[in-house]
Amino acid sequence: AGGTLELLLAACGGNIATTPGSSTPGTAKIPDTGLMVPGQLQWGADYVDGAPYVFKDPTNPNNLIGFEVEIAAAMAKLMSAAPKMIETDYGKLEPALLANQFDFVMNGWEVTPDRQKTELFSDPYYRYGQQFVVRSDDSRYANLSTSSNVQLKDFEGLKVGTGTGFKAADYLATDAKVITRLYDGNLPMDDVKQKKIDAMLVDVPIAAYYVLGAGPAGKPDTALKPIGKPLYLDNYVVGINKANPHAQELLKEVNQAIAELKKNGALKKIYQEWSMWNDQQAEIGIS
Amino acid sequence: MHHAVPSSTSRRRSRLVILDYIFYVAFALAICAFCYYIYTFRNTALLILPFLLQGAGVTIAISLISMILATIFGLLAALGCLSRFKLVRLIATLYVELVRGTPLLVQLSMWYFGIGLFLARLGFSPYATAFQIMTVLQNNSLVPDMFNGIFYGIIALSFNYGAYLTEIFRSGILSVDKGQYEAALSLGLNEGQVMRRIIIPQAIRIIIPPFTNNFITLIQDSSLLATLSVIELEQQTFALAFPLLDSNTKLFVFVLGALFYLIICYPLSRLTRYLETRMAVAY
Amino acid sequence: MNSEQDRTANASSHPHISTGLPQPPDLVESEIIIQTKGLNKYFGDKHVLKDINFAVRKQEVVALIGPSGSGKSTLIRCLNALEQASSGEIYIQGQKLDPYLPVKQLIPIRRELGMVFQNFNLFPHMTVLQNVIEAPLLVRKIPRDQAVALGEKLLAKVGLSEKRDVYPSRLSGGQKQRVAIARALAMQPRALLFDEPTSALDPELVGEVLKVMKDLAYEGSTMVVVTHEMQFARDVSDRVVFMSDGMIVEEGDPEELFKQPKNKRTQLFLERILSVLP
Amino acid sequence: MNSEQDRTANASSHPHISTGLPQPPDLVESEIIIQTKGLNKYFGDKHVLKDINFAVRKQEVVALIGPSGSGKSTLIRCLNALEQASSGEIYIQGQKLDPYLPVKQLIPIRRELGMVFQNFNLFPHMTVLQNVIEAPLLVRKIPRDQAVALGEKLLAKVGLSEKRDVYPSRLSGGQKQRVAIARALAMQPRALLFDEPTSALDPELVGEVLKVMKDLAYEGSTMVVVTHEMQFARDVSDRVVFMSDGMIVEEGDPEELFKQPKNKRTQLFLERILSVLP
Amino acid sequence: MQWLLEAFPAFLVGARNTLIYCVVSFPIALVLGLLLALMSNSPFVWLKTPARVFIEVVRSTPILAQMFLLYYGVGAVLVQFNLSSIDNAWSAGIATLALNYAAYEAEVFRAGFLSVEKGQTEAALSLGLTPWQNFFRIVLPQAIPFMIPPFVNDFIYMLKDSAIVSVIAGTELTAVLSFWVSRHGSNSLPGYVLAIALYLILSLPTSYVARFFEQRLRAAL
Ligand SMILES: Nc1ncnc2c1ncn2[C@@H]1O[C@H](COP(=O)(O)OP(=O)(O)OP(=O)(O)O)[C@@H](O)[C@H]1O
Ligand SMILES: Nc1ncnc2c1ncn2[C@@H]1O[C@H](COP(=O)(O)OP(=O)(O)OP(=O)(O)O)[C@@H](O)[C@H]1O
Ligand SMILES: [Mg+2]
Ligand SMILES: [Mg+2]
Repeated sequence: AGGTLELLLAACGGNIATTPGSSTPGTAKIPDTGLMVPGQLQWGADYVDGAPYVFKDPTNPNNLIGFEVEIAAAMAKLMSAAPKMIETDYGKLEPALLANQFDFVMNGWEVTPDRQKTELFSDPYYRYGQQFVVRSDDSRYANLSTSSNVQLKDFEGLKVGTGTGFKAADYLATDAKVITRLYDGNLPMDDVKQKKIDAMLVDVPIAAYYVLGAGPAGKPDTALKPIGKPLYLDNYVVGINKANPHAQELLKEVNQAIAELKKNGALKKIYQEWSMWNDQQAEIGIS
Repeated sequence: MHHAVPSSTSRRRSRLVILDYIFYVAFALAICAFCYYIYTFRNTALLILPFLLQGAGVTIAISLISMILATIFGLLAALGCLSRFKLVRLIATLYVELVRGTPLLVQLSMWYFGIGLFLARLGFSPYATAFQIMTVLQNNSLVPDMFNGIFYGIIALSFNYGAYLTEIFRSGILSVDKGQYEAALSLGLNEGQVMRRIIIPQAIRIIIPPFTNNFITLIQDSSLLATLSVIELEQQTFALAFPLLDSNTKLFVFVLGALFYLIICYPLSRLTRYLETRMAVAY
Repeated sequence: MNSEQDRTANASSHPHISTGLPQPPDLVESEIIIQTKGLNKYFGDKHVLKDINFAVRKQEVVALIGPSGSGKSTLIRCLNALEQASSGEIYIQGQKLDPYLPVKQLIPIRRELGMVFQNFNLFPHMTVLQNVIEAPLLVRKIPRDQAVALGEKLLAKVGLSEKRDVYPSRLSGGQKQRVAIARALAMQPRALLFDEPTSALDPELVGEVLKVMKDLAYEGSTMVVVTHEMQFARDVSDRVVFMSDGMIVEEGDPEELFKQPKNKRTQLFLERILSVLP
Repeated sequence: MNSEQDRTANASSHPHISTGLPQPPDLVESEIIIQTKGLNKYFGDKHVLKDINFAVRKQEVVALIGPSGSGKSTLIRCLNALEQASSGEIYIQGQKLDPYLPVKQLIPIRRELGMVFQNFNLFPHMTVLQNVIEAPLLVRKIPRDQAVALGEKLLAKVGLSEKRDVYPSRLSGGQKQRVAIARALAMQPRALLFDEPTSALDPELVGEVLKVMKDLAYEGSTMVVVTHEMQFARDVSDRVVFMSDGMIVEEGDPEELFKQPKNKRTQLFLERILSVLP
Repeated sequence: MQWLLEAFPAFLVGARNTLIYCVVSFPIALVLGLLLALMSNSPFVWLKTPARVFIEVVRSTPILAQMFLLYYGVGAVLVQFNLSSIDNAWSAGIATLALNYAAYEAEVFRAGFLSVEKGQTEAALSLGLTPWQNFFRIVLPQAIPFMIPPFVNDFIYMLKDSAIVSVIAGTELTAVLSFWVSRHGSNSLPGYVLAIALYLILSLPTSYVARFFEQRLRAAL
């Protein structure tokens, strides 16, 4: 599949603004034979509601930024390829991947039993958890902080919001006594602030961006505060289409790149920059 | 409903006319307040304006092309519905009923992931084809990454709206007095001439208002192309708004996006009114 | 100017409708233009035309009268293939009008007869002149300038020259009907069929249309007129045909039929319609 | 049955329309029911009614004739406040009809006059009986059983008893117009206004409506009739008013006016309309 | 396929919620639409212009933006008065749907009234009926059969449009669908089929009943 496309793109590659990655001396060069278009690392993600993974820079909307943008750039550099984000609606990432519209998905992707049937997964590049966020002036949580012990059952009988399709939605569904609100697109920070719900449960990077002010225009949101340690730890991985003829090679190369980034401290730097660095990363070998 | 409120008296009117002036003042104040609202966010507005304009451009282009194609689909299917041949009628009716009965979102997926993938397997890729053509013309950078989504999105939109337009065209054609057919036939015009010269020109007058209504809903429905990863005005607005931390600024971006839709759609409803009155000249 | 005269000469030398000097009606030839044989028409179960045998000779004016629902309209609509007869035969100028012919082949037969409808059926989106020249342009395919000249001549004939660029909605009923007559004449048909041409008109406006029809009759046009204007039927027609309940009940010379109707139903009908007050 | 009779007695003792024994027209009182003084009406710039002075006495039958566009309809629509007069005064039964009155206060004056429209304007979503009793129920607020009895009586009067539960779409034109008359009578108005009540009817159906109107006239109803039926105007009306170009040009006894019209325009109009053929 | 059984009750709840949104919003939209139609035909500018402005602005902007405005905009004001609890997904969803559709129904009403001949009003007025009696007894009943088909169209549109409340945590059918589809992305087809079937079950009886009433009402005309 896509054979013609490859040839065509290769044939007229001259017109594409490619910036061949200059191989930095000192770092091991990783081959790029698994890529559909040589010299171009195409990854699928959704930037529309993608902060802080991949999104438009609020201070200069011309730029796409986000911690995964930086990871992809670093990986591409190792492979001497140009990174190219292929915008894909989050709900359609899976079919688009299976249709070989890009090399791999990298958009806070997790391993699920369903996905295992059709996808190969890389080594984890981030270990994330779920973070509760409440109003700062909520007297019920006045003496709780990120080091406190907060569990899902603490929110029984209360309203907790998260995004449609988020892993948190599944966890919330496990306790029927918690009243779950699922939001499509716009996350419920305002709803918490406007006292429409009591808390939200989101991935750590999201809480870091919206509450701790990790982004470029970021300043901490004093109206909200995260409470409790991250729960339900899981890994972000890169997803590759099993049916892609180069799947195995690509997997190997991606894993090599991730290992290299873990080793040379590039990942740690990125996570620190985005206020996402925490103790859990040691479990996947970043130190 | 000039019927419902007949001759109001001028004495009562004079009292109520004062309310008219109060209204004018209030209306002017409201517009000033809205302008001031935009002014307070002028920095954000200036920052995101180019992006909203670009999104609006995509929306307009998609809607315009879709509407033209939908008109063609609708006209063909309407003529099919009125055809003398049973098979043609059946196909046209089937098209209308199936397409109207299923959600547009599902149709979009079907075109993009169903038919699109099937054609890709056969070696047809709209993106590659367009890229190739534009390469020959030395400006393939004009072909957007989301070209595949736009291509199948436009097909799905126009196919869907073609079904609605079919019904509008059909009822418009049927609303022309039967006597007009008979008069034209008795003068010796053939069926094609009757349609082209007599029936359709008269049907257009009746068709225009619902046609524009559909155009307006099509413009708003074009945002569903988001599922095909097309970033048009609504998705552009979202992409600009969601990463914002300040809720008021975020709300302002939504308001500005809505204003763009208003700017696109409102002239269309004015145009309808204008055409309606212009066409009424002969009547 | 010269070519203008040429065209006028052409048009009036056309044999179908004599636009030249008036000819006295006694020059009528016996050539048959319309003929039906055993015509039957059903609408569903309803037997609307029952075994109609009917003929119209060249330059003859036939008035078709009868109570409402007796099938008069249906009969003349069958002649023009606007309705398909259920059985029986129709000959127009000797050509058989087979209802199962494809539409294309109906056209040349259809244009032999010009139809004038009760409610005019002018094309509202065209000016008066465009209404008149539309069919000559499309069907007879004559050049536009000739068509315009013809249209102007016909409008002058029905007394509407100054209305040529007006839309039909601006015309009075009588004027509309005269345009409809001009439109039918523009196709130079063998015969004209009128379906109650005055019954949608204000009483005052009836006169102007009847005058035009009377002129046409005097010039020797062949006409079939469904009418409630008994005075017109009596004064102008060569023959009156009385229909009732789908059948031709009585026909004959107008003077005789009006004075001494033989059939009971004819008597009843004439009584009711001639004395409006009970 | 007793109460039924009571109601009938009630109804016939109502002074507005005598439903009792016919009274010969010479018993006419000189009470004035409708009067206009210096009535003017403009549509935009168009001067449609010019200084109309017009009066109708009790039990008088006035025929309003005149060419199309002369303002006859506008005049009787002004009397009913369906159009607002531009200047001048209208008195109905002595009450002044001020066009600037609030709608509420117009209603009692409006119901003094019953209007019968050319195209009937029956309410298509109601049966014949409902059409007749709707206004008595809503406006006069009489109990439903009385209203039904009244409605049935009136339908009997116009000869439509058996159609009481039929929808108007199932009626012929003449029947529709008779229902419209019954509907107007149900409000027991002082006078009836007819706007060309027969001109939308097939010639055969005209008779039945004129018969009902003739009966009403004979019973002493007050009526203003816009009509093109010259025979009716001559036979039934007490006075004929001829309008032309927004003015009352001539009025007088029907026999005289028809035989020897004084005004030139009247002569011309009568010539045209009485001899349909030019 | 397996998960569909597990999800079935949730889909039913979603369908029920969709129905509630529409059954509550649509009558409100009808009443508001009637009001707007009456206002926009008023001779007074202060009644007419607000109605026209409302109709044009609401029709020309996306319903999603209106939803955000009602939910967050109004919510931001209400929170000052500690009233934000009344501005939840239900009330905001119903208000948005009702206001949005009111603009469309207003135009349907206007066309419906125009379709009733002027002579009907004249006949009613000359019989002495008041303008309101004329409106409710004569004009409205005749306009209704004409208006039923567009109303039904709009109701069916609304069944699908109510999906927009999913952006503010409304749990209607589409929200349920996307929740389950996001969990089982690789074999989501049965979910779509089930959702379409439920939408059809909601919409088909509506159009059937409406057609029945339309025919009955038209029978008299
Ligand atoms: N399309 C049709 N379908 C069914 N019945 C029809 C149709 N057209 C006419 N009829 C019936 O055929 C009969 C004859 O109709 P036709 O119009 O020919 O009468 P007519 O003599 O012209 O009457 P009128 O003087 O009222 O015009 C009538 O009973 C009519 O109801
Ligand atoms: N609503 C209106 N606006 C403008 N002009 C009007 C209006 N109604 C009537 N007219 C004009 O007023 C004049 C008088 O009209 P009216 O209907 O009273 O005449 P009429 O005597 O009843 O004619 P007819 O016999 O044709 O019914 C006509 O020239 C007509 O064009
Ligand atoms: Mg007929
Ligand atoms: Mg009139």
